[in-house]
Amino acid sequence: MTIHDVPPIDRQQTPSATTEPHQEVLAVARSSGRLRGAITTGTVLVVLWAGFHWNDPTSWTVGVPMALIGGALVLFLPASAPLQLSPLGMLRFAKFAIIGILRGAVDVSWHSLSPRTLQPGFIPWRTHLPKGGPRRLFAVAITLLPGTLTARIEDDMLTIHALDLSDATRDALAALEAHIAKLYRLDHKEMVL
Amino acid sequence: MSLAFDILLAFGVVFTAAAALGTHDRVASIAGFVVTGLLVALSLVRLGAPDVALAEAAIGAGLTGALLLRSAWRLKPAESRVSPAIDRIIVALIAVCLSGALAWAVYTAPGAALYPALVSERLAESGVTNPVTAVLLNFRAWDTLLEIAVLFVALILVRIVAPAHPQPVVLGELMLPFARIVVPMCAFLAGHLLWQGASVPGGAFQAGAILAGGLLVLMLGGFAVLTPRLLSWGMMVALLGLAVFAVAALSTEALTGTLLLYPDGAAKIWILMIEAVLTLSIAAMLCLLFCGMPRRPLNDV
Amino acid sequence: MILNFLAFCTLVATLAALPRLIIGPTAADRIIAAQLAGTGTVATLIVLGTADKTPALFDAALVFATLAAVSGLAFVALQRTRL
Amino acid sequence: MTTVLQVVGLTLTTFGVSFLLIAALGVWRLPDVLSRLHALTKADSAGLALIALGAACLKGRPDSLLVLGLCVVLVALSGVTIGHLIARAHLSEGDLE
Amino acid sequence: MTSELIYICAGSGLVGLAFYRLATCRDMLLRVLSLNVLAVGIAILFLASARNAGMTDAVPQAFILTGIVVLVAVTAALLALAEQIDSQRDE
Repeated sequence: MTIHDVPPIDRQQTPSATTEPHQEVLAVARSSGRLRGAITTGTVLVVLWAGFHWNDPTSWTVGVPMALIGGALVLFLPASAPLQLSPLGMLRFAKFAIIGILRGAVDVSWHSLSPRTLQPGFIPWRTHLPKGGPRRLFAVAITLLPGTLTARIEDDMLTIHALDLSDATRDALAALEAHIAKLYRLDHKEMVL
Repeated sequence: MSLAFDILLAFGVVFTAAAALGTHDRVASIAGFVVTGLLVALSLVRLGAPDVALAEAAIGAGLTGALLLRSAWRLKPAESRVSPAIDRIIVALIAVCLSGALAWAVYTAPGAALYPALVSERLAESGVTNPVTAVLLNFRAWDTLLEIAVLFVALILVRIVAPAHPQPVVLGELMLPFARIVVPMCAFLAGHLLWQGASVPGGAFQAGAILAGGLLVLMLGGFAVLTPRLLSWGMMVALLGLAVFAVAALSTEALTGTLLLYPDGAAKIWILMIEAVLTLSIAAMLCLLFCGMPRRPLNDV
Repeated sequence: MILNFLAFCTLVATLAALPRLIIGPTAADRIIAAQLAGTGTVATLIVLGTADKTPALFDAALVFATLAAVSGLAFVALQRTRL
Repeated sequence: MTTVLQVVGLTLTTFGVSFLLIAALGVWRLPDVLSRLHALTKADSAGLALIALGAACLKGRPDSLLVLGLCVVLVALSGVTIGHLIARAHLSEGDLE
Repeated sequence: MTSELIYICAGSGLVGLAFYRLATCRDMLLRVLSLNVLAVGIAILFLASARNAGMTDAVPQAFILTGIVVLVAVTAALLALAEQIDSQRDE
């Protein structure tokens, strides 16, 4: 079994020029989104540089061009929607994630020590989280949590590989989804829409 | 305990190298080679050469691996004509003798440490406190200039031969968060290594290699496509390093009467400027060496 | 002393996955082994940096971590170019 | 105070190293590629995170915390992304049991 | 001194391995790989012998550092040439 010759799964969703009347506006919006991403990245890099070289003001002769280059490289990446995170949600999510990662590590260690108890399989999961950031965070967090691993993302269908196919895994997934919804301040009504 | 560490590490280096060279599975050889590079970098740290270790990690384990993977599927495996056993035994004997002689020669060579005294004596006037950077860009800057020229010649050779463009697979949605963090991180680390190369391990070569790694992520993730315009920009940046270094050499000749002897007290500024341009240029060169610069289609000319 | 022993253990963990790299059986297994070795070297550098009281090794660990990500990506992204 | 930090740091590092060892063991013993990926994505990231935390405790200096945090983020992110990509490639071979 | 001896053995082992592989193997990729291993082995030998009383000489370090960068350029050029040879052999 090799992993060559994989058929492409993702279709790039680019708005075509003929069907989209507001192509011009969209293009501007998209480019401004990229600019915002670049500025955010540059700011973060400046903060990081300040953290590394706080005791040496002359270091900014390299630091500022570096932040500009880092921001410029991000211009290649497609923009995503601005984040609307709730600070309290972030703290709660951080606590949840740290506990989850540790539990995941203990869980997989246990399985490595006694692989006979293992019953791996796939779980299809339809997520209500909106496209973009929340859904990607969901996919990443699934992989870090005990016994689950995102194997495929197709629109709102995720295929998850699980070491344990019981209901407990599904409950954990639902709990994680609720946590992420709270983090992004999405209430249930919005998510169904 | 640290002796046991060294023995295990040395064993690991030889073991992974043997694994890389001993198999005909492409992925196994290249993965083995990458791991060898990592372990070699670790042993260079143990040998007290962190500057070299950083370069080996960035280039030997990162970029060479990507380069080999690019070519791995294009080069057909040679016809499996096994050389006769007697030949292999003879070659193995010669190899063992060679290793043994080499180890003996290096171990018993008189340790006439000539350079360290000279370097530390004149370190103060080099403008930097990291001796390796001082050697590279001050005492032996002429060598470094020629080495950049060698890099550029290799680039021109690749441009003439024009291997096909690497075509990464479509990697899906999770590439975006990865690239969004790793690419700026590469730029940050490049700047960090460049700046601190003056006093502690780091410098233009390592920084350039890491920046090239960031560009590689953009290419492999399918975010940046090498258009002819991007290509010509890349070539220009690549040439810029050589040009700025050469101009600096000539202007030091004009200012001080000696090639690459920096004016008094200003050595650090000169070195930092040259290094900054070299970083960008090395990154562009390594990236173009990976991409292979395909010829344009005829109707495009 | 304890830290030296821990550094040794980390190196053992780095090397322990390598037989997977040789026996495979699939390309994915070999990539996993290489990736584990990459993490192991980062961990070894961190432990060594703590034991030797030289924080420069932490910077080296950061470089290794970044580059491990890049080479792992190259392994996955350049798989299909066989044809 | 410093002795407490020393003990905590050593304990955390020991736990982290044992996670790394178990991850290597898991790559040996787990039956198929996708299960082995779990060892890569979880045990390895958590092990490195614990080692980094322990190192920060032993070092007791805030600026090394920044470097170590970045290391952990990068390793965890690359583990997750590469794990996902391998699983994805494996899945599209059509062996959905 | 003993730890240097260990690394000297590792470096010369790498050189021997690479030599053996270069002489017996016809596969282009493996040959390029062997060249890389050879260079790495020489780098280890150089640096192990440059170590003296806990300090490593800066001059060999600088040489090896540029050598590594030139090596990757040479590898790229060799691989480009090898690809060209392979595609011409097909025609």
